[in-house]
Order: sequence, then structure tokens, then C-alpha cells
Amino acid sequence: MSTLKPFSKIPELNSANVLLVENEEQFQKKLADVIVNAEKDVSVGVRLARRLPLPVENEETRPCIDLVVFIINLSFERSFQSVELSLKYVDPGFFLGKVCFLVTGARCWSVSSDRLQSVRKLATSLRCPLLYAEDQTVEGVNTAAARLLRVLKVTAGLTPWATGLSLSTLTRCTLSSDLEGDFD
Amino acid sequence: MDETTRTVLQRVVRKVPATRLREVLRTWGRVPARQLDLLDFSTSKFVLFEDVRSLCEVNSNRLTLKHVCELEMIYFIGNPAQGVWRACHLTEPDDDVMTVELRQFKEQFKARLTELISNVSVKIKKHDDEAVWIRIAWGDHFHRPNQLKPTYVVHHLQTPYVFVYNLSTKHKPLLYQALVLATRHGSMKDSHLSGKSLTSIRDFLMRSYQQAFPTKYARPLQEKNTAPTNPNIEKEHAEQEEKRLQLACEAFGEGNVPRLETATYKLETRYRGSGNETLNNREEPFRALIKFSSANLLVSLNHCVSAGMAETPVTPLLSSITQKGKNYFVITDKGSGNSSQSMVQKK
Amino acid sequence: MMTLSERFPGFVRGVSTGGSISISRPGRDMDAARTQGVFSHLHLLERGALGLIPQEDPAQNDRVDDLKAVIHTLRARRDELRVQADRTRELRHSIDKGDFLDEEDYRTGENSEIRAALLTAKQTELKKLLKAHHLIGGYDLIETQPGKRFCVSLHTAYEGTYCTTYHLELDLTRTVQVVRHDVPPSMPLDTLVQQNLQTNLPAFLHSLSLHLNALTSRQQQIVLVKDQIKSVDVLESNQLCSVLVLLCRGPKQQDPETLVTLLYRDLTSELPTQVTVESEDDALPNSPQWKKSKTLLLDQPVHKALEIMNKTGVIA
Amino acid sequence: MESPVTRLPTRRRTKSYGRSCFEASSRFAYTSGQLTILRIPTTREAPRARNIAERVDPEQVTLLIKNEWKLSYVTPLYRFRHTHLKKYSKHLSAFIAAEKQQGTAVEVGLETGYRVTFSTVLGIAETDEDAETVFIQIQSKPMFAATGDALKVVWSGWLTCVNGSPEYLHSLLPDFVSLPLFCSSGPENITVVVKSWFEKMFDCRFGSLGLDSTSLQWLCALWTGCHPDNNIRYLRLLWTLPTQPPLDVSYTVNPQDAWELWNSVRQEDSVDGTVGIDEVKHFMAGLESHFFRHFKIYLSSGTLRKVSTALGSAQQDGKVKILCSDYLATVLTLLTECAILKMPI
Repeated sequence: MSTLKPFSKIPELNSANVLLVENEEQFQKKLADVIVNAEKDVSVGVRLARRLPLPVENEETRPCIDLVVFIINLSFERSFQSVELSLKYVDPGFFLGKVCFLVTGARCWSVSSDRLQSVRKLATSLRCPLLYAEDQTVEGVNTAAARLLRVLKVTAGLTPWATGLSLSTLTRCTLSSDLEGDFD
Repeated sequence: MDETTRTVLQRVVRKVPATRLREVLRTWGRVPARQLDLLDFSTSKFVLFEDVRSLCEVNSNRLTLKHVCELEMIYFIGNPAQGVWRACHLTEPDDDVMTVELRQFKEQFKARLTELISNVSVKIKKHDDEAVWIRIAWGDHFHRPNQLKPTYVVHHLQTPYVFVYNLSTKHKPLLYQALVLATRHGSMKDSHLSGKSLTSIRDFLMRSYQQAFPTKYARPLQEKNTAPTNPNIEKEHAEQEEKRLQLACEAFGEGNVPRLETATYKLETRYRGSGNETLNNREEPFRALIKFSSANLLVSLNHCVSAGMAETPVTPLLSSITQKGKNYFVITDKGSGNSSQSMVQKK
Repeated sequence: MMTLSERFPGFVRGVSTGGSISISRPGRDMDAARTQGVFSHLHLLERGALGLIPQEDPAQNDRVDDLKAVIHTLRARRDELRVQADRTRELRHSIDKGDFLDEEDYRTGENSEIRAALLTAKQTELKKLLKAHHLIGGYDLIETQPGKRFCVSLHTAYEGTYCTTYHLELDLTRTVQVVRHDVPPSMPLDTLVQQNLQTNLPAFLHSLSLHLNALTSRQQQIVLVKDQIKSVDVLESNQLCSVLVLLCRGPKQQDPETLVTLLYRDLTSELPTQVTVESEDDALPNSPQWKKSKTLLLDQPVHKALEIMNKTGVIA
Repeated sequence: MESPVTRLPTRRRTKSYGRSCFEASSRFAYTSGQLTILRIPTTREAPRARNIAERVDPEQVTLLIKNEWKLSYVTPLYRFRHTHLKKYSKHLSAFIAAEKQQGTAVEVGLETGYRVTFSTVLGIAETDEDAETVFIQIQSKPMFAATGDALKVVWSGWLTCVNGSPEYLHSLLPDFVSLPLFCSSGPENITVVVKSWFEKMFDCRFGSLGLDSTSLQWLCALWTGCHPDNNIRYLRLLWTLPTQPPLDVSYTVNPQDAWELWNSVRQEDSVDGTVGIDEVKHFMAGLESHFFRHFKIYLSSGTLRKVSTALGSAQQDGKVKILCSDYLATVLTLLTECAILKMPI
């Protein structure tokens, strides 16, 4: 079992790499296609994973990961469970601004409201940003991809005067005061 | 035309969709094609029936029940997916089982069945693809055979398989006995396989569908031919994905698999959940009935495994569907206190 | 250490020119002067003039010694190779016999290189053999679970064309068992399994292969009959193709139709075991040409027999 | 018992209007309409069998437990008066007739006229804050019916509030009555007409109410807990896995075994009549892991679609059937809460 470490590889010039982790492997494919085609100035690499830890065999070929995105589909409980298990294999160094959560299916009318709350609690406890995305429409996918790309460029150090840590501190998920009471 | 003949004819005309009625009547051949062409198939079924009836009476003044039953069979053979078919299995074959041929079988079956029950009408028809179709209308000592709720039986000669449609438990032993004797077998039992599509359960049982076996040569998987992905996108778990797909195909077949709708498991095993001491220590089984259903069960299960909703390797409980050719299982523990399972067939 | 020709620049040349060593001497001296410097050469000449150098040419002496040393090394090398060759022969022999997994050798690591090379050679050879075997219609074996399960592919062919390939997955954990297969269900697989599977796997596979190939042959024959002989109707057949009922017509319009029933009791054969001919005309089946046709049908694949019957005018 | 006629206005007047709806929503900047300031409850009262017939007219009870109801939520009704039900009845029948005349919405067979009856079902409400339940029945007379023929019920529906969150009810402005749960049964086109009448009359909005998996799990556990008092006969859960084509998994558990599992996950310190969400989750995990040991399929990768026992059934798409009146209060409390949570504030 190997943990994913942020500084085990030397970063390449003008390139950024994002790791999309999703148990269902649906949304990540759509996102990846948009992300790689949207960016022209920088070489953006996308790694798709179902869960962590990542296979040791790919260790050599895997570039330096600048951002880890955990995608959670609220319709399925397993989606959340799988992310919870994967988090164990992320080096604490990543949580200094290089992890974010992306939630889909929050708009669905029969979605469990306490599941969304659990996700929010998780993101808050890890001091990570939590993004919402619409996975059913093309527009939703494009928007989500554009947001991730912007975050990625910051975490990869390609945006002047911004760092992943500062961005993440500004945008991290917080709970409203009365809900925070439940959470220690 | 007597009353029963009329009713059966009316039912057939009503049941057959107007678009197909002409074709069915033509195959039947009791009404000249010329006159059929003049019929207006777009009118109401009520008018249509009257037209067909008068045509029949004009052309063959002695149209009997036999002829009308034949018409029903023609339609039914062409459209067998109207209800649940059950598969049965002939066992303990005699030595001369291979020599049974159609004529002999017809005579034997009719003779045996009429010996067992007095009021019964049997019609046997050989269909193109090696199958023998039997239509049985059951009656008893006091009643004439009920032509409106016939049982259909499909048997492939020289094979142990029999497919039954609409058979009541009352008539089951009679049919079984007649079939066993006519096909020169020792006994007959339920295969625990049922489905709406006759062709599917037949193909499934006779294994005439594409099964995946490992070979030395790279298989031309359709999945491999997907559009080339961007070189900047890398799948970390590509290998596992491939492996899961292979295992799923080995367990549930690939490509065009027979269409099964359900699989049912009656679990009578000890509780096996995690972290529950009270129930884990309980001696009695935890009774549950699990039913999987889908428009195409094997495809769904295949997808379930290949998409990672199930762990691999595929559990023997699920792979038994294809391996044993059944979709009803009773699962009990092997002995008491033994954690391994065995499948015990329901008597 | 210098090589032979470096140390004795004249040696190579000397050998190549046979006995002309003395002729080359001045040249050699000049060479020495060039290589060793003028002073040492003068020193050498001086010593010679003073009579301090023995009569025998010291350089020649040196060369003889060196040559002896060379002979020695070469001999040693030869012996070494001889031993190695012997050992290789021995190993090869033992590998051929099959007991190549000598634990003693493994532990000591002796001969490991040769062993590996030999094993690779052996493996390549076996692979080629397997390929050849497969080409002539053998079975493909693939391990699906190491040491536990393997999968056999049985190819069938008819008249030089590959037809269906059948598969069997076998489990070896306790007794040999068929886990799954795609052999047609009417095939008497259970009987074959009972006869041979536990005791003689090759025999089992052989008999199964015979059955399957015979089935393919019968299937293909029916296809060919339907395809090639238009005047004959296939009335009845079954999945196993063990019964074939044909409706034949005479060459003339008014000829009665004949019903020919072929029974294939021997499932490993592509030829029928019994032929019956029925006709409305009772005399016809006993007519000499039909009697002849019966034997023809027993001896020839059915489509060929019918073709001959068609040509000889028995049927249309 | 007081009649609602005298009681309701009094109650409205004594209410504290300390917090307005506006304030409540402004405190919660993060939601997109799904979450509310209301806490999702983590404990509930264990269901106790109560003979509801002692409090509610048995005839009215049979009306509630027979049908399968389609659920909706309703925002608070402006100037709804329990005293004006007769007027509403006339109004709605006229409205339906008008709609039918237009020929757009209502086209149900050959009925000539509709008769609408509004009535109050007393005794369903649990607290003083709950407004009394209102039952609506629409009957029609077939065109060719003889004069003596009874009217046929073509549609029925009701609005209710049981154990509504006091925090929420207090925050309502005066003149608003909250009956957040709307149940309907009958042709969809009549439902649409009735809803539009309500929206016009009382300035409210309807929205369809789905039951999320947590609510279904609550019902599953609560019903199972009733088994010793009231035989549940079976516990059936239906999952759908997102395969192509979708795979339905129905899981029917023997009632005694289900109860024993439930009993084993109950915590010792919670025997004081409450049930915790942790216990419910444990129970579900217990059922799922038994399934997993056999089939190696993760049920959690699909969605829980339906829960049913002999006491009732509930579906993800908001269809509910209550078959045993003894636990009416428990089920309606849960559904009221779902309705309030789903409502945009």
C-alpha cells in the first residue's frame, strides 16, 4: 500500500496534472475530455482513478500530481464510502491546498439530504474546498471542468501571485454555526 | 361450425394483431389467398371475426375444432413470448433413446396420455427448427377438454429438454409420465429455469450462445475498439478494468446472450454480516429471499461486475446461473457450523 | 597484462612467415630502438660488443617460453571446455529424461547458466512442438488459475476448413472436474467424463474430439445436402444430427417419392450405421439400384452419395 | 376536545412571531434550497401501537389507510380557514366544472358533474401547533347512471401536519396555516386541477415530495421494530443498481429474523423509547453485509427504491401506502418532516 505523495516527483515545466478519483467512473471521463481539450497554453495531464491507493505498477510513469479531486455522486451511498476509504492513502501534504471535493447529483429531488451534510462535514474537517457540479448537461460538465482547470493552474504554480494553499484557505468548505455544533 | 370451434376461432382472431393476421391465415391455408387479399384488416376485430368466420364456412363446410386449433398453434409457434415458460429435464435415458423419431413419438405420446386421462385433446406439430410442439387441452371425466386454456409443450427430440407453458400442478404428473414413456426416459424433473422468452431459455439451456473462454490469442473485444482517447488522459486502473470485463464475460457470456428476466435465491444460510456477534452466533438460518430482475439479466449482471459494483471473482452463486442453467436456487449451509456453502436443489 | 602480440611484436609475424625469424632480426632491433629509445639500444650494443650477452639469442628464448605458456593456457582451456561439454551432455540427458529439477544442483547454484540456457532451448522447442501440434488439430491448453484450473479448446474441421471451436474448463483441485463448457448439451459428455476423465485425460480429450468432429461433419453434410442437391428435402434432423430423414424424388415426374432414413448410432463417425428406404411403391426399395444406393449411403458422406445417385439417375 | 372552529384562531393569535421566514433563510447563506436551518433529526420516538380509533372517527381512518398516496409538499396556505370548508367545496367543484368546460385539463370518462367534499379529520394532529387534517373527496355521477345510483369516488386527497417542527411553525407569519404534507390518489389531471385551485386560492405552491434513502431506512427500521406487537409478515427492500439495463434487487427478509437483527443493533441505553439514526444505519448495514457475503454485490452502489411490510410501503418517488392505522402518527410525523425539509424557505 503506497500513499500518494505530493513531492515525490519533480514537476515539469509548463505542465499540470490532475488526478480525478471517482468510484462510478462516469463523470470523470466527461470531465477529463473537456479539461484536456480546453487548455492550450499549458500541457495538462489527467489521471483517472477509481479509488486510492493507486497501482504500484504505474508509479514510474505517473507524473507529479498537482491536484487531487474526489468526485462524489450523492445518489449512491457507495460513492461517498469509497472516497472516505481512499482518503487514507493521501499524504497529509496534499491537504495543504491540493485536494478538493466535487459533488454531483445534489439537485436530484430524491437525494438524501443527510448525505450531502456528511460530505460537507468531511470537506470541512479536511479544510478543503467543496464544489458542486451538474453532471447531466454538457454545460454543467464544461463549467465544472473550467473551475477545476482554474484551481489546477493555481495549485501547479502556473498562476502568478497565487498558491494552492491560499486559494484553498479562502474557498474551503465551512458549516453554518448551528450545524457545526454537531460536529467536533 | 360448432360453438367451441367458434369461440376458439374468435379468440385467435382477437389475440392476433391485425397486422399479422393475414400472414397467419395464409400459413394456415384454409382460406384461399385471393379471398384473404379482399379482407379489410383495418376494421374492428368484431367485424373481422365475422368476415373470417363466413370465409371459413364458405370454403370448407366442415371446419372442425382441429383446424382452428391448428390456426392457434401456427400463431403461437410464431409468437411464443406471451407468458412464462418453464424448463424441464428428462433423466435416466434408456439405451434406445437416440432412436426415438417423430412418428413414433407422436403415436406413443398420444396413446400414453389418453390412457392416463380420458378427456384430453392433443395436437402435435413439427416446427422447422427440430422442435416438436404439443398443444394439450385438458378435460376430465365430466368435462370436455377446455380449448381456451391449453398447455403448450415444446420438446426437441433426442435431447433431454422439455419446455412447458401454462401447466397446472394437477396435470403435471400426467404430462410428465406420458413424456417420460414416449421419449424412453426414466423420469422427468423441473430444471428451475423459467423465462418469458422460449428461444432465450432454450438457447440458454442448450448453451447455444457465445460463452467467453480464455484463449491464447488476443480477443477482438468490442470494448477495445473504442475511439482513441487523448494521450493526456491516463487510466490508473485500466488493467483491473480489463480483468473485470474478462471475468464478467466468462461468468455471464458476452455479446448477444439469451434474455432471462429473473433469478431467485432462497437463502437459508446462517447470518454472515460483519460485526454482529448476537446474530453470528445464532444457530438458525437467516431466512431471506433475493430476487434479481432486469430486462436482460445476464447483461445487467455482466455490467454490474465489469463496472465494479460487484467484487471479483464472481461469486459461485451468480456464476451458477449460466453454469447450471438455472434461475431458481435454494441455498443452505453445508452441514452445521461449516462456513462453506453448497447449493441444494429444491425437491 | 599485455596480449601476446603486444608483448612479442615479432611473434605474430614470425609465425606467419615460418622459419624466417633470423631474417627479421635487424628489423626487430630497429623496432626495439624505436620503441625503447636510443640509449637503451646503445646499451644493448655495447654489452654485445663486450661479449656480455650469451650466444643464444635471448629474444628467441623468451619467445619459446612464452609459446609454451600459451600452449599451457590453451590446453587448460581445452580441458575446461571438454568438462563443460561433458557436463552439458549429461544435463541435457537428464533434462530429456525429465528429472531436471535436481534440488542439489539448485541449492549449490552449480551449472545454473547452462541449465537456464538449456531450459530455454527446451521450452522453445516444446512451444514449437505445441504450435505444430495445434496446427495439425491438437488442443489448446491455458491455465486460468495457476495449478487449479485450465481451459481446453477443441477445434473441429471439415474438409480442410475450421468449423466451430469448443471449450472446456477443468478443475484439478481434488478430482478432475468439468467446471463449464460449451459442448452441445445433447452430446453424451457425462458418459465420456465417467469413462476417462479421472484416469486418462488425453484419452478423454481424444474421444471428445472425435465426437465433436463427427458432429461437425454431420452438420456440414446436412448443410451441403441442402445447398447442393435441390431435389432432396431434409424432413427431419436433430441437434446431434443422429437422425436424418430425406425425401427423395425420382428423375421422372410420375416416379413415386422415397423416404430415406439415416441413423447414426456411432456418434464418433460421420457415416450412418443404418439406412432404411420407404416408398409408396413397395417394390422400389428392393430394386437393385436402390440396394446399391443403400450401400453407397453407408459408405459415403451423404451429400456425396446423393450426388452419385443423382448422376446415376436414381434420384432427380 | 375543542373543535377546530373555536380553537384555531386562538392558537394563531397566541403564537410568537419572533422570527420571520425571511430571517430564517438569510441565516443560511450556503444552501441551494435543499438544506434548511432545520436539523435533520438523529433520533425519533420508537413507534408505539395506538388504537387510533379512540381518537379519530374509524370511518375516516379507513379512508386514509386504503389507498396508495402520492406525496407532495405544500407551502403554508394564506388565509385558509377550517371554518370555511363548505364554501371551499362549492368553490372547487365550480372550478373543476369550469376547467372541464375549457376542455383542457379534465377529461375523465363520461361523468356529468363532480361533487367535492372538504372535511376535517379530527384527532390526527399530535400537538397543539399542528393544524387539523383536511380531507377532500371528489365524487362523480356517471352519465348513464340511474337516479338511485350511488356517487362514485373518483379522487381523494388530504393535507396534514403531524408533529410539525415547532421552530418552523413558530416562524410563520400570521394568517398562514401550514399543512405541509399533501397526499393524493386518483387521476393525475384532477390532482393538477386541485393543486392549481389551491395555489390560486391560498397563494401556496406544491412540489413533488420524494423520499430519500434515509427516510426509507427510518421507515424500514421503525416498521421492523413493531414486529413483536404487530406481525409485519415480511420486510421487503428494493434496490435498483445503475447497470445497463437497470438491475432490480428485491430483498425479502423473514419478519422474525429481521426483528432479531434489529433487536441486536439496538443500543442498551436507548430503551427509553427513542431510536437513533446510528441504530438505523447499523441495521441497514447488517442487512447489506449479509447480502454482500453471498453475492459480492455492493447494494450501496445503487439506490434504495422501496420499503414494504404488511404495515405499509413507501417508495423513493413519493408513493406511500399505510396499511395499519396503529402507527399512523409515526409515519405521518416522518412524512411531515420530509415535507418541511424539502420545502424551499
